[in-house]
Parts: sequence; C-alpha cells; structure tokens
Amino acid sequence: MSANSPDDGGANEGAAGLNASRLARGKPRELRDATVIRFAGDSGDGIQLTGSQFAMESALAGSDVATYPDYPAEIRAPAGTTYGVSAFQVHFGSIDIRTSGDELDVLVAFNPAALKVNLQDLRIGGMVIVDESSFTDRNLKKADYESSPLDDNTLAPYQIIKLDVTRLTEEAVKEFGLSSKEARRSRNLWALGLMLWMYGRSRKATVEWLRQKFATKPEIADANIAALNAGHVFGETAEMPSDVVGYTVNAADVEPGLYRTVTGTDATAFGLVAGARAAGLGRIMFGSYPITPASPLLHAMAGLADYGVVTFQAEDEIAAICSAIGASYAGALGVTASSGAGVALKTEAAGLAVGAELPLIIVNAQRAGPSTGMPTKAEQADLLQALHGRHGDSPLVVIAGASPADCFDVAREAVRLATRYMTPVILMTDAYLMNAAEPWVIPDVEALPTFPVTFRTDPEGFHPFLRDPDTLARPWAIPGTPGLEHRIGGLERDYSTGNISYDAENHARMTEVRAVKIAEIAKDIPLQLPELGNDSGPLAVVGWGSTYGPIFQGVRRARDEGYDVAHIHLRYLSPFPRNLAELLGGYEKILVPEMNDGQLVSLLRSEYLIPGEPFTKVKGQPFKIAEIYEAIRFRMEK
Amino acid sequence: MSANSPDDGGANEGAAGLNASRLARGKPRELRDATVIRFAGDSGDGIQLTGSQFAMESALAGSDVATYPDYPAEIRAPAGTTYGVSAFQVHFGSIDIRTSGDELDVLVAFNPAALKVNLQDLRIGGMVIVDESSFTDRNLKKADYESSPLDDNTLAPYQIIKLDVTRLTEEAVKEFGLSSKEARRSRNLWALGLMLWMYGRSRKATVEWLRQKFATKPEIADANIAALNAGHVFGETAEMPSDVVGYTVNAADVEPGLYRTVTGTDATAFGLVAGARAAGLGRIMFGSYPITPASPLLHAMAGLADYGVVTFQAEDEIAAICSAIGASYAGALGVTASSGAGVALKTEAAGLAVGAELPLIIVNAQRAGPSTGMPTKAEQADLLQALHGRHGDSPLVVIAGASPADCFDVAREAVRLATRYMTPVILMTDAYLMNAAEPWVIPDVEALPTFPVTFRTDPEGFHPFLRDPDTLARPWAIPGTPGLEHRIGGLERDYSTGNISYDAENHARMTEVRAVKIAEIAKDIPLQLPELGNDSGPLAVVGWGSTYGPIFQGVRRARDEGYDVAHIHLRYLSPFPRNLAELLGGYEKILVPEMNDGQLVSLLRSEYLIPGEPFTKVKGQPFKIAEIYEAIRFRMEK
Amino acid sequence: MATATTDTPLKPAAFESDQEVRWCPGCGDYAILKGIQKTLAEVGAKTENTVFVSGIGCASRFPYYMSTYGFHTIHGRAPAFATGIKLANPELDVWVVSGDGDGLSIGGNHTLHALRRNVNLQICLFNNEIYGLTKGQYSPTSRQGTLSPSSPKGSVERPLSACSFALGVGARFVARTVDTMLKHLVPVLKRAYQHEGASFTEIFQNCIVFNDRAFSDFTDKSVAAERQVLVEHGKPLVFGKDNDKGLRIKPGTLHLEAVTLGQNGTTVDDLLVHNETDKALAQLLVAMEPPDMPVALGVIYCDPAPAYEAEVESRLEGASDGDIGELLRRGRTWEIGNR
Amino acid sequence: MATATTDTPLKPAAFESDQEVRWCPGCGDYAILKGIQKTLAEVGAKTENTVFVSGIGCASRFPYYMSTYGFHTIHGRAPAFATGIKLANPELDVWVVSGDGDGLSIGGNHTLHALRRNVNLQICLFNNEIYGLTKGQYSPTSRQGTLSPSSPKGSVERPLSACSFALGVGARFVARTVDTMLKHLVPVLKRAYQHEGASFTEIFQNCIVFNDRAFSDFTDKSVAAERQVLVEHGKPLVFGKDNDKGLRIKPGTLHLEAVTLGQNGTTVDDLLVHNETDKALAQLLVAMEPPDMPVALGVIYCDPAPAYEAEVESRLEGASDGDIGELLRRGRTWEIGNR
Ligand SMILES: Cc1ncc(C[n+]2csc(CCOP(=O)(O)OP(=O)(O)O)c2C)c(N)n1
Ligand SMILES: Cc1ncc(C[n+]2csc(CCOP(=O)(O)OP(=O)(O)O)c2C)c(N)n1
Ligand code: SF4
Ligand code: SF4
Ligand SMILES: [Mg+2]
Ligand SMILES: [Mg+2]
Repeated sequence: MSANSPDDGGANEGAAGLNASRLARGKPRELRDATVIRFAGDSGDGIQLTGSQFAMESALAGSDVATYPDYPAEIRAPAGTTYGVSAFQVHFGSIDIRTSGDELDVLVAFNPAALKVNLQDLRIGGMVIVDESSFTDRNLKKADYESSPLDDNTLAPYQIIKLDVTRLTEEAVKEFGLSSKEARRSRNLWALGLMLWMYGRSRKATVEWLRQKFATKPEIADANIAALNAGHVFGETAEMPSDVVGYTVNAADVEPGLYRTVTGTDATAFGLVAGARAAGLGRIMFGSYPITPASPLLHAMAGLADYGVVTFQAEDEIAAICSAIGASYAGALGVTASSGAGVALKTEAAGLAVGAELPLIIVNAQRAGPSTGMPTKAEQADLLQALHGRHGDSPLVVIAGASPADCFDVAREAVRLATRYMTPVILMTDAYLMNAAEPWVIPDVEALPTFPVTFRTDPEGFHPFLRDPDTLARPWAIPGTPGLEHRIGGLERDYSTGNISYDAENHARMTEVRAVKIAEIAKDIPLQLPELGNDSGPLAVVGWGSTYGPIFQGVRRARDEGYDVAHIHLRYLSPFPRNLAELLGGYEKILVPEMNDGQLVSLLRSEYLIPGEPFTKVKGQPFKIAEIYEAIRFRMEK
Repeated sequence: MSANSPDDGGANEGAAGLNASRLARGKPRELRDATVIRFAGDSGDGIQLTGSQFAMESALAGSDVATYPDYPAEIRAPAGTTYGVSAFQVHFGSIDIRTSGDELDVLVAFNPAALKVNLQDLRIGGMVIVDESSFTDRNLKKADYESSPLDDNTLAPYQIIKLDVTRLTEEAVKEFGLSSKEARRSRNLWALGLMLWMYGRSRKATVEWLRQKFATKPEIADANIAALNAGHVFGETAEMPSDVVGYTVNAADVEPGLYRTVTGTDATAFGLVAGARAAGLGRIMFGSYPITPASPLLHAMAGLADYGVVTFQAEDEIAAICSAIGASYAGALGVTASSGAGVALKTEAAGLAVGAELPLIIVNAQRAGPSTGMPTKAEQADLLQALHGRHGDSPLVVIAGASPADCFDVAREAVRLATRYMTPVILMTDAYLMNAAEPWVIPDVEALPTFPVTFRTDPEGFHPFLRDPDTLARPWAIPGTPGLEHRIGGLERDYSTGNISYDAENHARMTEVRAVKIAEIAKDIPLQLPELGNDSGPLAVVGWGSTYGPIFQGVRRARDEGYDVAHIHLRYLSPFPRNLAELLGGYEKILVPEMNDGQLVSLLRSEYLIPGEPFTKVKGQPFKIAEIYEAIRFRMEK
Repeated sequence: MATATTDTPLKPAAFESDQEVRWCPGCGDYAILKGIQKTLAEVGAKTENTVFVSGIGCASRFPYYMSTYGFHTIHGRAPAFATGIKLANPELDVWVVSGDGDGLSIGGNHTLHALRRNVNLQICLFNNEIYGLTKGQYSPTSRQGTLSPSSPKGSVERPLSACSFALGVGARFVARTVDTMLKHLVPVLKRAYQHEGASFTEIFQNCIVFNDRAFSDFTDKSVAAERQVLVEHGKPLVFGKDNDKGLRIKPGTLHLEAVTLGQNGTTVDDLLVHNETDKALAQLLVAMEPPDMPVALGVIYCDPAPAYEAEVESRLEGASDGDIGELLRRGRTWEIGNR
Repeated sequence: MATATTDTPLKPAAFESDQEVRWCPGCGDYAILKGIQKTLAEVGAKTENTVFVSGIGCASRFPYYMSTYGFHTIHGRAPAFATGIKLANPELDVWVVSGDGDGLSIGGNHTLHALRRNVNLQICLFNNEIYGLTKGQYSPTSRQGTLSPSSPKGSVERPLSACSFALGVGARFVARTVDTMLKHLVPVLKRAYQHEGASFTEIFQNCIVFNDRAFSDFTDKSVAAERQVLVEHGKPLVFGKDNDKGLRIKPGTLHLEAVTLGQNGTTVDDLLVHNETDKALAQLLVAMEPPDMPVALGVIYCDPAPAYEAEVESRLEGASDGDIGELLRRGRTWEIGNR
C-alpha cells in the first residue's frame, strides 16, 4: 500500500500490512502474546497523544490494553531536562491485560533525557529506538551523560535501533513546505507509524483523528499523515536492520460488546451520574477544590452539566465538603473529591455528616504522603485516615475501586449506600487509578438496577431522627417540604425527638446506633469471594484498591506454576463483608500487599486476630507482577 | 467558740469543733474514712466557690481530696432551670482518694432544679440538705416537679434535712444592713459553715479568703463571715434534727511535703513551662484558638508571660498549629491545644510537622463527639485519630495524662520527646482531667532532670536532614544561624541532601526512617509495670488516660477481696513500651475499659494479636469505681 | 431573597419553634430573634421555604428557635453550607446567622467568598465584639486593649471593621443596625431579604455577660441621636437630637465632615445626600467613629448584580437529564463480536 | 522589616540558591526572583537573618531558589507560619511569597488576619489570575468568563481585587507592581521591606502557559504609558506617553476622573497630588481599571502603626525567666509532715 492512500486500510489492515511486509522483507512476523511499549520524550513532543493513539489502534485491532501516562512533576520543565521527561506506556496483548506492565519490551526515546530516565525499566534484551539527531552534546549534558550512550556500551544489553527520525520526518513532510521547526513536530507521528508497522496495526483511526484535529489546518493534517505513513513504510521496506522483524499480536479473547477506553477519572464521573440517575436524584452538587490527582475529576464533572451536575469550585476543601453537605441537606447528591492534604481538611466536616446523618460521597484520590509528599505519585496510605481520621467515634462507609473501569461500579455503589443509609461514603482511589486507562465494555445503563430514594413528605409522626427499622437510616426530609420543618446540627441529638440532648444514656445509645447502622450494611453487600483460587488453602493474598492488577496477575502466574494460592480483593473496607472472618480463617497464611506501611493488614489483625503478614511497597509506584509472584513463591517454598 | 471570733480556730480547730459539739449536743461525732459531698444550685449561687472552699479546708485538715466541677452547658441559663444547674463535688477522706467519687453521701441542693438533676447520684440512705424557701411553686414548675418532693415521698429513701437557709442567712447578716437580695447571696456561706461543722473542719482559710476577696468591701466580707459562722453555730447548737450527728474524717496518711491543688489544666501549663526550662528553651509560643474544654489552658498560658510564654490567639485552629510549627522552626517551643473539631482541623499541618521533622506539642483535651457532640463532656474517642488521623504514613508520639497532677509529668515528657526526637507529640487529656482537681506535692523543679537541646551551629557537613545516629533526629538549625541557611517543606526530601526528591527508593527509605525514629523511642521510655497486682495472672485491666482513678480503685477493691487482678495503665500510646507484648502475654485475660467505642483495645489486638476485650462507656462521664469492680468480678467468677 | 408569597402571611409568632430559648437573660440575641421573626412575617415568608444556617456560637444557636428549616453546622463554615443549599435548590430563602468569631475569625474566608460570589443569601452577623459561647475571649472585632481571659494584659490586635471588610471584598449590599432598635432593624432586614444576591448586615449585639455596654457610647438613649446617623437613600445625611447636624464633603477632599446647620450659613442643601449605590461614600460612612463622627446605621450600600446561583443555573442551559447511555458511547468506541 | 545591617552588602547573586530553577520557560516568576534578589542586595539584607515562607503553588516554589532560610509550608497557611516565626524571633526578616489561589482563595483568611494584626511581614502576592501549579483552573482573581478546565463554559464568579481586599481588612501598606517592570518592582519592594508592620504587595505576574497576556491590556509596551499611573507620594497623579494626562477629583464628588492637561485649561495644579496616607484616595486608586482609567502602580497606601509582634513583646515586660518553683508554690499551699 502506498503512503498516499492510507485510508484504504481498514479494520483488517493489520493483516494486510503483515502480508505486505512479508513480501517486502521476506521475513515472517513473529507472534507475541503481549508487549509493553513506552514512548518517552519532552512534554512538547506529543508523547501522550502518540501513546494513546497506539493504544487505540491496538484496542481497535482487538487486543486487550492497559495504559499509563507519566507526566513530569513540573508544569513545563525546560526542554531536554530529565525532570521534563513525559512518558506514555502501553501494555497490549492477546491475553488478558490487567496492568500497564512490569518491564518494557520496547522503549522509544526522543532524546537523551528520555533514555536516561526510562532505560532502567527496559528488560534485558529489550528494544530501544532512539532519534540519533537529538543526541547532541547540549542534550547529552542536560541529561548529564558524560559520553553518548549511543557510543559507549550503555546500551549493550539491549537491541538498539538508531534512526535519524528528525531527518526522516523532515523529508517526509518536505512537500508541504513547513518550517523545519514545524516539521520536527511530526517526529512523534513518524515513530508512531513505525511502531504501528512493527505490530501490524492499522493507521486508520489515527488518520481520521488527525483529519478531525486539524480540520482547519489541512496542510498540517497532511504533513502529519505523511510522517505517519513514512514511518510505516520505513518499517515495511528493507531499510530496517536485518535483525528487526515485525510482530503479530492476535486479538484477545475478551468479552464481546461495545468498547471504549476509560481512565479511573472517567469511570468515576460516569458512575456518579449513573448512580444519581439510578437513585432518581435530579442533581449532583460536586463541590471541590483543585488538587493533584483529583482535579481531573472536577474537570470531568464540570463537563457533565447536561446530566444534572453542578460543579462548585470552592475557596478551599473545607468549603467544598461543606457545600456538598449543604446540597445533600437540601436534596441533591453532595459529592466532594480531593487528595492528601485536602482530604485532611475535610475531616471535621465529615464528622458533621456522620452526626447529622446525611448522604455524602468523598472521593479520595490518594497520593504519596505524608504532607505534600510526592503529589503525582500513587500510594494507599490514607486507609486508616478514612476509617479513623475523625474526632469521636464516627463510623462511615469506606469502599475502594480496583481498576479504572471498576470505578464505575464502585461510584454507583457509593451513591446507593450513601442515599439508602443516609451516611457519608468515602470512595478510595489513587493517582494510578485516576490516570490509568483500560478498555471497558460499555454497560447498558438502562438495564442496571435502580435504587430510588424517597424524600419524606408525611408530617405524621415525623421527627428528623426517626429511623427506618430495616436500614436504621433517618428520613431524608428536605427544605421546601411543608410540615417537616426541623433543625439539625452537630450537637448530640435525642434518640426519640431529634432535639439537642446532653443526656448520658442517650449519647451511649446514639453512639451505638450510629455504629450498628454502618455495621449492618454488611447484610446489604455481596459475600466476599476469591478472585482466583480456592476458598481455603495454604495462602491467600489479600488486597484492596489499585493493587488489583498486579496481585491478580502475580497470583495467576503462581497458580499456573502449580502454587495453591488465592487472590482476595476487598471493595468494602467499612464495613467488611460479613463472611470475611470465615473466609480468611480458611487459609494458613494471609499476605497483604499494600502501597503503604501496612494499613489494611492492621485492620484485619485487629478485627479477626489473624496473623496477616504485611507486604509493603512505598515507592509511589504500583507493584510489579513479578514482585507479587516472587513474594508468593518465597512464602510457599520456605 | 463564738461566731464573732472564728480566727481563734486553727489547724486543729476541727478537734475543737468536735469537743464543742459534743458539749453542745451530747452526741459524739462518728468516724468516716471517706465522704462524697456535692453542692448544687444555680450558676448564680456561688456553688463553685463553696465547693472549692470546702475542699480546701478538708485538704488543709490533712484529708486526701479530689474534686470535680460540673458547669451548666449554657453560659448563664435562666435561674431555677434544670439546665442552669451548677454543681461541685468533693471527695475527701483519710484513705487515698483517686476519683471524685461514685455516689454522693451528701447532696446540698439550693433549689428544686438542683435536687431534680442531682438526686439520682445520691446513695440510698444518703443525706440531702435543701433550702426549703426555694421550693416555691414557680421554682418547682421550672424544675418540672408536679408536686413538691419535700411533701411527696420522693425523698423517702434518703435522710432529708429541710432548712430555711434563706431566712437563717438573712437573720445572720441583718446587722450589716444589706438588701435581702444581697443577704440571699450569702446562703452558700451559711451552708458551707454547716458542712464545715458537720465534718469538723476549720473556717480559717475561708475567713482569710473572704477578707482578701472583699478587701475593698469590708461590710460584705463581714456579712459573709457572719453567715459562715451562723451555719457553723447552727450545727453545733441543738437546732439540728436529733438523728443528725457530726463526723470526724481523720487526716490521710499521704506523702509528706508541701501541697497545693491542681487541675489538669494547671498541671499541663506548669509542666510545659517546666519542660521548656529543662530543655533550656527561652520561649514557648503557644498558639491556640478557644474551644471547650481546652480554652482554660490558653487562659493559663496567657498568665505565664513571665516564664517565657507568648500566647497567640489565632484566627482558627489551622493558623494556631501553623504558628506553633513556625515558632518551632524559628527555635522556640511551639505548642498548640484544642479539642474535637479543632483537633480535626490541625491534622493537615500536623502532617507537615511530621514530614519537616520539627518539634511540636499538640494538646488534645478530648470531649464527647462526633462533630460538636457534647462540648462539656469527657470522652476518649480521639485516640485512633491521634495515631492515624493524618494522610499518608505519618508516625508521631502520642502520650496521655492519667490524673490532674500527672499532667505535669506528662507535659514535661512531651517537651523532652518533641525536642530530643524533632517530632510532633500529641498529648491526650480530656474534659474530666482538665477540670478535675487534686492535691499535689509541689516538686522541687530545680531538682528535676534536665534535657537541654542544642541548636546546630556548625556549617561543616550540614544538611537539614542529616540524622543523629542515636536518635535518628535531624538537626535543629534555626534561622539567624550563619552558614546553615536551608530550605525545608512538605515535599519528600532526599535522605542524603535534604533537597526535594521524587525518587522511588528514597521515598521508601524516608518513610521507613520516619517510622523507625518513632518506634525506637521505645528504648528511651520506661518499661511498663503494673500499677497494682502481679506481672502475670488470670486478668489484667488495661487503661489509658483519665480512667486511671476508677480503674485503680476498682482493681484495688477487687484485690482487697482476693481477686488476682492487675491494673496496667499506659502513658505511652505511640510508641508502646518495649516490654508491653511480653507483659500482656502474661495474663490469661485482658480487659480494656475506655470511654469510647474500643480504640486502645483495637490497637493492642492489632499490635500483639491478643484477644483483649473492650469494656466501653460512652456517656460523657468517667467510669464509676463500682462499674470497674463489677466488670472484674463478673469476669473472674464466670 | 426568593419565593416569598403573600397569601395569608404568617404572624411573627408562627416563626417561633417549640424549643426553649437558652440565651442568658438580657442577651441582645433575644431582641434580634423577635426582629427577624417580625421581618419574616412582614415579607410573607413561608416556614417551609426558609432555611436558617449557622455556625457555632451563642448567635449560632439561632436556628433552634425558629419554626423554619434550620442547620446548626460547624464553626465558621455556614456560608459554605448555605452556598451548597442554594446550588441544590435556588428557590429556598436562605439566611446565614453568624457571630464576629464565627463569621470573621475562623469563618472570615467563607464570608469573604460568599460575598464575592454574590450568592443570594441574607448574611446576618451578630457582632458583640467577643466570643460569647466560649466564655469571653476577645474577638477580631474587639477594641484594642480588651481585657479577657486570653488577654489578661489587654488585647494587642487591631479590630476588623466588619463593613469595611465586606465592601473591600465586593459585597453589593452592606447594612448596619442595632439589636435593641427594633423599628430600625426590621426595615433594614426587609431590604436585605429583598436584595437579589448576597446581603451583609452587621447587627451590633450586646453580650450582657462578657462584654456589656460595648456599644453604649452610641446606643445609649442619652447619646444615640448625637452619635448615630440613620442613612436613607436619597435623603440628606442629617443627625442630632434636633436634626441640626449633618455630613458633607470636606471641600476639595475625598473626606466627610460633620457640620452644624445654621452655623456659618450651612443649610441642608450643603449636606451630602445619601446615595446607596456610591461605594466611595459607603466606605467613608462605615469608617466613621464616635466621638468625632456619628456611627452610620441603615442600608449603607446597595448596588445589585446578578446572583451567583442564578448565573450558574443560566450556564446549565436547562437540560439536566441527558442520555447517559449516549454519553458513555460518545467518542471512540469499537465492537468486539463473539469469537 | 528588621535588622538589615549594611556592612559589605551582598550582591544579588549571593541570594541565589544552588537549586535549579524549575518554572516554565518564560514564566513571570523568573523576573520577580531576580527583582527580589536585587532588592535584598540593595537593602543590605543578610542571608542568615532572612526567611522566605511560602504556601503551595508555582509562586510558592520561590524559597527553594533563594540562599536564605526558607520554609515551603502548606497551601494557604504561610502567613500563619510567618506569624509564629516572628513571635519566636522578632529579629528575623520574614517574607511571605504567595499566589492568588494560595493567598486569596484557601489562604484568604490568614492573609486577612496577618494584615489586620499588622505583623511585620513582607507579603508578596504573585497574581497571575490563575491556578498555575494545578494546571490552569480559574482563581478568585480571574476575570468573569475565564475559560478553564473547571469552567468550560466560562467562570461565573466575580473577581476579588487583591488591593481593595487588603485595604478593607486594615492593611497599613498596600503596593502594586509588575513582574517585568524591574525598575519599578525593586524600589517598591524596598519600601515594603522598610515598612514597619505588615506590607502587602500585589505583583502582576504572567503565567505564560495557562493565562498568557492576562495583563497585556496595561503592560504591553505599546499601551503601558497610557494605561498606567505610577503613583509617588507628594507628586501629582500624572500619566500618559507625554505626561499629558492626570487624575483629579471630579468636582463635588468623592470620585476621580482622568483629564488631559491643556484641554479646557486644565493644568498640573488642578491634578490630585498623591498622598499615600489617604485611605480614601487609596481605595479609589486601586479600583481604577482600563480602558476608562489607568491602572495605579506603586506604593498606593502607607500609614504605619506599631507592629503586632512589637506590641506583644512590650506586653511581656522583659522578664521571661521567672522562678518556676516560686510559681508552683504561689497561692494556697499546705505542708504535710511525716506522721
Ligand atoms: C472548630 C471549632 N473551633 C472552636 C470552637 C469553639 N467555639 C465555639 S463558638 C466560638 C466563638 C464564638 O464567638 P462568636 O462567633 O462571636 O459567637 P458568640 O458566641 O459571641 O455569639 C468558638 C471559638 C468550635 N466549636 N469549633
Ligand atoms: C490543601 C491543599 N489543597 C490544594 C492543593 C493543590 N494546589 C496546589 S497549588 C494550588 C493553587 C495554585 O495557584 P496559586 O496560588 O495562584 O499559585 P500559582 O501556581 O498560580 O503560582 C492548589 C489548588 C494543595 N497542594 N493543598
Ligand atoms: S454569653 Fe453573651 S452572647 Fe452568649 S448568650 Fe450570654 S449574653 Fe448572649
Ligand atoms: S504554570 Fe504558569 S505560573 Fe506556573 S511556572 Fe508555568 S508559567 Fe509560571
Ligand atoms: Mg461574638
Ligand atoms: Mg496563581
């Protein structure tokens, strides 16, 4: 196929490309189950777009995919610096993919800094593709390389492909008469074209996307498409080193359905609106104050006005949660989201929501602490804060998302529990979950179960702390309702009138009912089942939150090798599932991997007196599959 | 002795009174080990003064004493209302007294409301003294009594003494020509005089105090003294019901020394200044925002300017703790104090102090929660918040005072640990501890051990996170020191330079060193010993904080009756004493009484996997000795 | 303000709750309570559409004594709760009751941003220049040198002027009245109620227990007439027992001066006429202090602009029931069939 | 300000730290960094006596780039930390560096109270009318209608005027300057440094990435002269390319108007002379906005009063080493002998 007519390619163009290349290079493509590619360069190099497009083409070709973007901590660091490096990782394959991958099979580095920062993650024997022309003395210095890694034997352990991508791109776009600065901007598309060739992927979606994006500047679109095609052709023709072959990654055998990719951020936003709809609530009042990595959720919600979302960018996190509580008091679904320091500021008001027994959802996108810590890095160290980080005995619901797509279900569940039990719900996610993306079978929202709320309207026998005998929830009686005028607040309330009470017995009774109300929710949530393995045996690996992927894969690998190990993953942290004691009791050893100093394990030990063993990683990074696998082997062999 | 010359009374005037009364009434005084008296009336009735004076006279007579004031929740409720009742309880005796007492032996009620609210605490057969004249229909209605308890048999189970105290007082002060309104004001002194007679106490201190207080209004002083003496005479002469006798409470066999009474508030304030002095720190910067029951500590500190204390009444609790951290950064001792909601607001900044590793003392005067809860009532429900109520893994030191006087030692210890280990220390007290008072042997502060701090001055090899190999503390390098200019903050810091670092391994290392630094403090604190009982056996009752008194007495009572039970009381909650696992391991059962939903017990279970049993009381009131005792018996007999 | 309808207006008593009022006998809050109940009756407010939101403090006990909806929240945050309530249901009449500590110390920032955003709330600040509920510590409005449990040698801090603050942060309605001046308080609060957007009303309130007579220098019957100027839009700024004094621009300056009518020929026509839309005038009026100048009371500034929640609603462009299924399918999707 | 001594003053470079500056290329913060280093050199500040305290934000990264003491604290609280530092050691020169979000959104209340108390701090607010570090959401100073990730349909909120706010809460020194106007910025900051008590300086700062050219309407070379009035105490308020324009009191009002010299006989003598102690004038100056009026830059208000920490120290009356043993024995005590 010619570079000028890419559009004749199509869904099965990967196959076409495959034949083409066999003809061209006489070498057959090799088959791969799964591959991890990382694109890395300056923030200015369009790395994120390149990566997402590659992921998209892979998904369209039927692969299972997981991606993770790695933005620099600085807003826009000077070009060529190590701290300015932006990266995007794509893990795709014909098997099911649940993490963005342990080690890199291919690293595409647009400059020395990108190589410097990312090389450590490339597996021995992996492929590194660099743009020679960017390895100038100046750039080498910025990346503080004494000598060029292209000349010394830094890259000896790897398969290195040096290409003058810049020149090749410039040639490809010559005809469109762009400045060489503009031309350089297409480098990423040239490299994308090459990688799409290498994995036998179509360019169709990318071409469409470019046409759309540059609708107003067709010449830019054409130039970019030319660069894309040139990279592809470069692979097809014999210009590549002879030891380089193309690969075939077959379609994964995944659940049939209509797919899209979602980040944890998207999924949470979708889940919240779907949950409010299922509850029959016309409005979500999302009060928040920007903070990394929770801000994207504020941005996403701000785009959902047509779905009943009002966003309020408050002056601080305290005003944010208070506005959300006020909104719930007035009959909307009050939601607030934050991270680290911002969540700490919400603890006083969260206590009021517990005492006043109002629905509220607090999304905690955890990041590495303590204090400001490492704002862009993931951690799970706020679990104990979620459970105990308020003054007084103030029980509430805590649930956690396990994967980007899982956040949809968890967000809906948060709405159900908050409204059904008139309680705050803390929804735990983290920097990894919020930014990572994976394909998602779009659910038929109409078909999902609903859980309509009923606002109290009957004045007969009403008082604000009258309890539903089943749920122990108090009535949701909202301003505007004649005959239900009442006063609530943070002072202790009388069990049988709702008025202020300093009575000793009453306080004991109210403290107990608040605790029982939450504890009894265990009856209304699913029994805990292992994700993998038997419901008893020598070892269970117990996790929560974003460690799902690596634990699942690590346990699976161990099981494939014959180890009798189970994976148990908790969505419900407060209350715990009612059969958890029994389930955990069935294993000889309990191993609890967490991205913190051992928080869930301390809860399990205290709750069930089981000798759970912590396995902690506090590096602001997800576990690797291999780390989990090794931890299992080590414990089962000794 | 005549009412006009009270001053000839003296230290042994109690005895004199005793002879006098034997002569007068021909009835010998009965001996009592210990007695609990509560004075109760309107806030306007001078109840607090009456009670404290009685306590003082008892202490001066050599009794051991413990007192507890019970202020109304409202600032100044309308006269005669139940919610406007003010009370003051005095427990005194010749045995050692560690609580303000379970049940009342004597209730002095100045009006119906006072009777209504307090009668429930009077033991069957106890004595109730009322001012008849205040039992008007109006007052009875305010206290919502259908019929007068003086006429129906409400008081049948008790020994009731009806006196027209108002008239008797008016007569006594007639000669001074006060208005009957003013005269009425002396009712409390008349009653005090009577009680002082009943327990064979001197009036000397009270007379001196009145002369001093009304130095400028001698006629008021005279009137009050006359009322005081009249009450005393009334007891001595035959006017009392024949079944009423006087009592003798002998001096207690207490540690010799110079005594004063202290509340937990006083003791904490004294301990902080003594601690700063021992550390060689010239200034305490006490930043706080008023909140019940912590405000009195702010007031106390505001009075200690001459001892190096600067107080800053901040705009809120966040500014309060931030100002304290800033002060510590600049080389003073930063201290902040609050309660409930206010402590919740400090959690974000506390995390910064953990990350920046600066000395800081946070006093938490716990009150009943959640949210605003019951501001004047005591609770211990902030323990888990103290340990885990921050985002991220952020370990710090948590210690607790056990009795009013103990707060002096604990406050000094807080200063030692905060400065030696460059760490925040949370000092836990509660509404009971802060307000309760007990006699205290004034220590020779000069003789107490010192723990001088050394500010870093040597630029050689300096960086802000250089660690002392013994303590793992970083240097305290304060602005103004040439050559040590440096920058610190909340972002993760590089282990070996102190500069900002997002490095994965470094974060893991710093997280660990922060944890180890606190854990290793266990080497620098005393081994845990039982307060009572053996270091192994069938049952240990484990407590912390203000439950000390009732647990100690309850365990002692049980031991007196032959039960082999031990009392273990924890001052150190983080880290725990290094021998705690071993010690607790020595008992078959562990019972943990707490004024919360079971917080310490959850820590012990998680930490040591011991099946500690919670014994909770969440009523905003201290445990009664009998409650502890019964709980022990119940567990040891079944 | 919002949907007050006037069919069979309720009597003041209809706004009393069944709870016993528990302020100290003689507290200025009692008079304000009566005044607000009278105001609600006169504007024809409905109990079910009215919400009183407060923080913590003696003043903040207010909602318990009203028969409307009420939310006694946490210290200093009432304006944030109230904003959320308006964003959930703009139809409600929402009043914020706060104290000088609650609204200007811990809550200063929320008061600031509610005023800046112009959320349609009636913010009533009961200023007794002291922390009442916590037993008498000085507050951000206490005069310098105030003796209190936390300032035994007299407070050091300079007081904040509540109204200067409100004007400085962009409030579009600023008024001032006195607890005991029922005849003045009610009409002022009616104006506040009728004002679209955030209204800020400072009510001088006497704390008889911890700061008695804090305002007597201009509220005592004996001096009131000479020490108060009751401003009214369009009327000359006259004051004094015999209306013989007035305010005018000190010629050639940006300042006001008090003059006596008749004296060297000054007549009413020389006096400044109050213009409540003139912010510069408002700033000068709120800064006046006795003895040299009278204290300005009444609606000092009123210059309406669209309310925050109204503009938020307009941004929503109606549709709030969008098809979520369609939302999820939007953008790049792909079908995977059975294999 | 405090103990700057002038023996062998340091060069600006001496105030640079060894840390690589990591703002975006072209960020206005670079120019301010240079300006402050120059200021410190010129006033003869000492690195060991100087502390920079900041909150969180791009602006708040500032302390890392200075060779002085520095504390990068938490978001919005810098003034509270700085107050504690001054109360621990009044001798230190303490600067607060903050952004419009840090200092006016989450931190508004602390800025307010530090200014009200008049703590001797140099508060520099880098106003780029955007949240830079969190990637471009609108801030409390953003113009209405600002398009940002959190306001896809344009922001609804009315912006706060930093200087009106500062004047409203009782600041005694209020100044304004521009990141790129080094020759103006340095003298203004020197004044701020020399001012006893809290100084508030708003620095218009260009965020090239998220809010580029936010101030170009009055900072662009082409328009600067016509759109800026550089105020100087005692000098007439003149502006314009050819100094042919000026400000005067609109006769008979409390307002300012811009006039052109020469036109219907106006001369310099008709113009208002800047008086930095005149608060009313200051309030009018900070409220001026283009195109009708020029933006006022320079020391707009300066009317010193005793600094907070100085008055605190005076209350201490020296003695701080009182005999603690004596303290404990004070009041009622009694001796219990051996029995
Ligand atoms: C977070 C928090 N901090 C402090 C308090 C204690 N507190 C309650 S009311 C109050 C101040 C009351 O003063 P003001 O707002 O002027 O109201 P007033 O009692 O004078 O009417 C304080 C400090 C609290 N309840 N919550
Ligand atoms: C408690 C808390 N809330 C939110 C954040 C996230 N955050 C960091 S900086 C910032 C605002 C930055 O804007 P500005 O103060 O104007 O500084 P700039 O970056 O524009 O210089 C926010 C919201 C945080 N770090 N801490
Ligand atoms: S303390 Fe003061 S403000 Fe509070 S109720 Fe009593 S008088 Fe009123
Ligand atoms: S984001 Fe804006 S303010 Fe922040 S460094 Fe970049 S240009 Fe400067
Ligand atoms: Mg007040
Ligand atoms: Mg900004």
